[in-house]
Amino acid sequence: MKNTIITFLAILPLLGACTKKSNDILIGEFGSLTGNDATFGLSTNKGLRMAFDEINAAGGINGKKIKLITIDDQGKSEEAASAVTRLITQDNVVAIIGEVASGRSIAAAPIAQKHQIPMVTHASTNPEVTKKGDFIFRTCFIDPFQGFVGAKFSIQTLKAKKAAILRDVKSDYSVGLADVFATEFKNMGGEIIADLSFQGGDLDFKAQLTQIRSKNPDVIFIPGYYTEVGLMAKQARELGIKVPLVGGDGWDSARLHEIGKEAINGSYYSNHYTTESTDPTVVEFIKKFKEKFNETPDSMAALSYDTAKILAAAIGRTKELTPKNIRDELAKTTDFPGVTGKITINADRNAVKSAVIVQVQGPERKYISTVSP
Amino acid sequence: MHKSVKTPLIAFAALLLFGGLLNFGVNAYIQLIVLFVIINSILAMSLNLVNGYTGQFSLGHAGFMAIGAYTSAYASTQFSFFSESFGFIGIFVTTITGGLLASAAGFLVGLPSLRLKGDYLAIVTLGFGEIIRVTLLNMEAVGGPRGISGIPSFPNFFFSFSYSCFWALICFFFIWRLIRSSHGRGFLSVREDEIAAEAMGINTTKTKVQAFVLSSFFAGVAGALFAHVTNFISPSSFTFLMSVNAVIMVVLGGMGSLSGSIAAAFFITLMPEALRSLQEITGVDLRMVIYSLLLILIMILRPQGLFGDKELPDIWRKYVRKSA
Amino acid sequence: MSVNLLEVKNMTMQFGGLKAVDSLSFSIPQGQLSGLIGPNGAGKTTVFNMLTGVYRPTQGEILLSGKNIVGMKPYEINHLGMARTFQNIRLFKNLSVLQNVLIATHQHISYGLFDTVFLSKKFQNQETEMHAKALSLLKIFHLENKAHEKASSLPYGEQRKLEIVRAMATDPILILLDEPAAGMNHAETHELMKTIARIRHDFNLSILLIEHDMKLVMGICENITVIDHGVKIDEGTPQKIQTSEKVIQAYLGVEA
Amino acid sequence: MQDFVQHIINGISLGSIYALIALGYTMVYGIMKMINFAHADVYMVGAFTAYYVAKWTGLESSPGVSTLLLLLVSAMIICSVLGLLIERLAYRPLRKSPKLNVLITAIGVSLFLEFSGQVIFGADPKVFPEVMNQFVIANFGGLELKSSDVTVLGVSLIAMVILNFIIQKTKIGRAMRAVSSNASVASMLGVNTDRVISFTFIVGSSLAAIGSILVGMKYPKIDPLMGMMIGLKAFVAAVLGGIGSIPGAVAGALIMGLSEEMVVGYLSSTYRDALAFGILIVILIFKPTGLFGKYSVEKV
Repeated sequence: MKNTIITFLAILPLLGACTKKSNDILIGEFGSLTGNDATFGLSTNKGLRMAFDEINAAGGINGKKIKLITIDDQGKSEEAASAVTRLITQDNVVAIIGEVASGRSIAAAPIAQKHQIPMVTHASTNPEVTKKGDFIFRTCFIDPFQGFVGAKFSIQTLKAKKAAILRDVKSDYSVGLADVFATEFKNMGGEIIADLSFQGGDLDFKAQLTQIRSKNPDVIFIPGYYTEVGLMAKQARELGIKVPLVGGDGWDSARLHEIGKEAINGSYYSNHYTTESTDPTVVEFIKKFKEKFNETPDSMAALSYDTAKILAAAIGRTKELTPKNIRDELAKTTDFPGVTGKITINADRNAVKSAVIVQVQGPERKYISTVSP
Repeated sequence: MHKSVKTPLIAFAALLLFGGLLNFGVNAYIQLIVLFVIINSILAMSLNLVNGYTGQFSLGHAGFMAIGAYTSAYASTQFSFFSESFGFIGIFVTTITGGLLASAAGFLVGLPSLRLKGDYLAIVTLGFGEIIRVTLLNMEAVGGPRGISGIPSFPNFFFSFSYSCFWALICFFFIWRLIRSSHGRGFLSVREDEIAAEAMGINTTKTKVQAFVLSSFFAGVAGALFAHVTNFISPSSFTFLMSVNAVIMVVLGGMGSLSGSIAAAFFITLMPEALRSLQEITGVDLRMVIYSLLLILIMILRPQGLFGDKELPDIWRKYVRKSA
Repeated sequence: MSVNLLEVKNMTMQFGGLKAVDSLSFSIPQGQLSGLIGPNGAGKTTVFNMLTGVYRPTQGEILLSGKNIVGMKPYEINHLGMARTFQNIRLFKNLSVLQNVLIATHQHISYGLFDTVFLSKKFQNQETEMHAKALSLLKIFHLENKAHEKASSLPYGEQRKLEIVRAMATDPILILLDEPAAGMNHAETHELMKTIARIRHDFNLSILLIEHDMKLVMGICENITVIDHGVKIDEGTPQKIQTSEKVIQAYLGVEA
Repeated sequence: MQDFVQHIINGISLGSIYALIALGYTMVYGIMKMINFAHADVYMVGAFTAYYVAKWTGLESSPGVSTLLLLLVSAMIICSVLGLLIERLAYRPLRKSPKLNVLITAIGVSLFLEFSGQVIFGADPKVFPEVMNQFVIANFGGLELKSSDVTVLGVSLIAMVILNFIIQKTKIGRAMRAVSSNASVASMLGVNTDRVISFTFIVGSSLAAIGSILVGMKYPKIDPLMGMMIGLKAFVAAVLGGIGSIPGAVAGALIMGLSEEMVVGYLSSTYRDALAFGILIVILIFKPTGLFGKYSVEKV
């Protein structure tokens, strides 16, 4: 018995490698379905599934169905690298979508580039990502823009002079955004009076907030994820800090308010789209998403949904289905009417699109303004 | 030819042949997994020196690997000499430098091990690993949380394979011969009974620090290889879980068995990949659930690890004798 | 320079409030076979632990060949020529009998890591030498046929013998034996005592022997120190000790 | 000055959370000499138990003492059962194995709970229900003392006192001490070792359950990996105080909480975790068995 189990354990790894041929169009997705960043990977996956289901239900692309192959990278860079290698060489996908985190996109991009397979990231805002090669695209705005939006909004709308920054040192997204914000805010005549850090996954931020409180800022810029921001808002209010909190698209989730409760009300963040939009594309998307998953889509879902549609459109335009042709067609994307705005891919293979500022008001997000590049 | 290099060279030649087959026979994904197996083997063998042969309890191996990886990646990306003409000399120099810096860190971590034992030592090494990671996280020069990207890769798979095998063989033969020498028996005596070892004239302090330094060197080398294979490293690649993974490989393979370490490296690297196919059937990702369950089962069913403290030839001999 | 090989002066060991050994002085001349006896818990093993550097005495001096060894590490003391066995056997259990002995010879090798890795001439010669020496020592106690067995698989009596072999392999000038005959039957003990007397002669050793059982020691020791509760109560030839009132009292006092 | 007092309050409140979890580590270590890595994940299961019980009973939005009690009891029961199962299925077969094996098994159990949690509960964070209304206990010059801060500290201290009482004064406590100092002798003397160890796991897991609810009230975000970081910190705190010592765990945890707070408040927010470990290393180097750890002379 014991030996049987041990033998079984020993041969288990060998069962691995087997490739299948299929008539479908294979598209790969790599994302953090488990691990600390799982929430973003899961949203992304929902958006993609919804988009491809819609396309397949409508008959696919030129008669061919799309098959999405999803690989979990557990939120680890090295797993992302091997996931992409696997998608390309083992599963033979024609295009890849991913990742949310810039770090993992940067780890994966050179591999896609090397194998000449187009890779589209829907939410990696770090500028480095698309510099990895001409097969790498992005459908969201980049950190310098978002940081600029945050700084401009703080100075012009909130009339802030002194800002404190609370950055997540574990996240390259957060660090990049914080750096841009600091530079832009100073350029616009403001002053950064505190620049403190935390680590994603922390629960207690009172030490940082106490320090910030003593410096009396007009605004606190927190380029973090909603998972921490909710708690942070609570603790800030408990410490008697009343100034507005400002953040980026990492805040966007229904949970933000559920965790932060009334403490987060009145805070602002820049986002890819607003649920208040009357644009039929958006209204339709939100309605269908709620039907399918019983929750309000966050911006990850919206972005991945758009990305899937853009990719599908590019594939539809190809005469012959090769990765090279898909790449060429992707590059030609102009004024694509997405949920997150009209999307045009520029020469740097980045999306040119505007950002919106929204204010948290309970479960609602009140639209404040749109900032165009 | 001197016999000291004969066996390693034969082994190397055999591996090269195998590498040649892999080069054309399988796709890049399998090739990448093969490279990870080799790197993990170096990691496991080197940790075996501390945990298996010297009986110390280190939980900070990822830290040493990180130092090796960062050093070599930094050298490869920052100094044009390495990146432009990434010739063999350049690769070699960066790898060695990575290993040396890692062993310097190993020296620092080895020092507290003089006073601490068991769980306390484990926790302190864990702490050192975390300190290294947090420090890297905050060093702008090496990219902070962004890590280092665009690390030049080796020219091709065959080169990566041969070069990794080259180091794996060095690591293997180094430890193999060390353990069969008087120096190595000193290591073993520390594991068996420190007080008796001291009484028999073994400088246990020196021995322990030596074990840490040598082990970290190879961990650093493994890190350097890792950096150039993945072309991207960041502090989150070297978490506590990676150290745990290294310890798991050592215990799974058998404390004090080099061939066991290699077998365990195969198993631990391949299993999660193999289980990926399962995901298509079940729909949910049960890989890590199964992985952890297997780990518990193996510890209960075979607490001494796959090979115990025996090496493959011993087991082979025993098996042949039994069946004859 | 003192003629005594080992000279202990006012050695004291205090654990918290308890004085395990109190101002103990004694000496061992070159070549003598001495005994250290006392009832259970008298502090004999503590004396050994201080002599070999496991514990650092709270007070006092220990001179080995005229050199104060207090504060030295056990391995340094061993390198100066003092070796020991352990009362509750501390062999390297999972290693072979031969490896146990080889480890003790480690201090005599001069080859380095480089020689090891490249299997240099120096390495090979010294390894051959070490093996030969280890085997010849094992022969004295008839253990040579078990050289490749696991130390823990030996019967109890042989484990004690292996401890002695291992201690001898460090090339000591003084060897401390902690109850070497414990757990042996009468015939075995008798044989062991004969062997001890022989190696002392053949290897020109001085020996200090702890024995709980007085009768055993009387047979071979030339000089005996008796301690009780950490204090020396008498010292002298076996004849003298056998008739000493204080010694008899100490033993009766405890055992009665 | 106001900031300094605030930092002290913050530090103690953070430390008392570590303390609750550290007590569980130290209990099990004291009796079995093993690091129960899965403890932090039992804590996670406690939080999710409370979450689901509140959801199913519809008590999510009716905070009050009865809700708190219901959640506490259900979490304690589930966690105790889980703790018992872990001990029975994973640790008991290994009781005579080398330490490293037990440690790896514990890590295995921990990973198993974390990853099963991600499959069963989903990997994205959930919002912990509001169990009790928070109120301000005292307010002096802008410094507010919140009920949640005091509750956690109070519960940790009470748990410490009760545990100490159980161990020092009761029959099962005597048996525990016997098992702790020598399990085989204890069982020869008629102590039912299995029962003592089971009891230890029940107590440890219940502590984890209490901790999870108190922490959930304070930081209402729970996810399957929530135990990882806090567990590591709490464990470090237990080692710092001398693992196996109950007052040591609380002292270590408070030191840990305070030093983290002070490091962020006055030195550098970026090196918070590194410095926490730095302090640990320095203390262990000077006092190798931790602050309250018993130093045992190895018998030669």
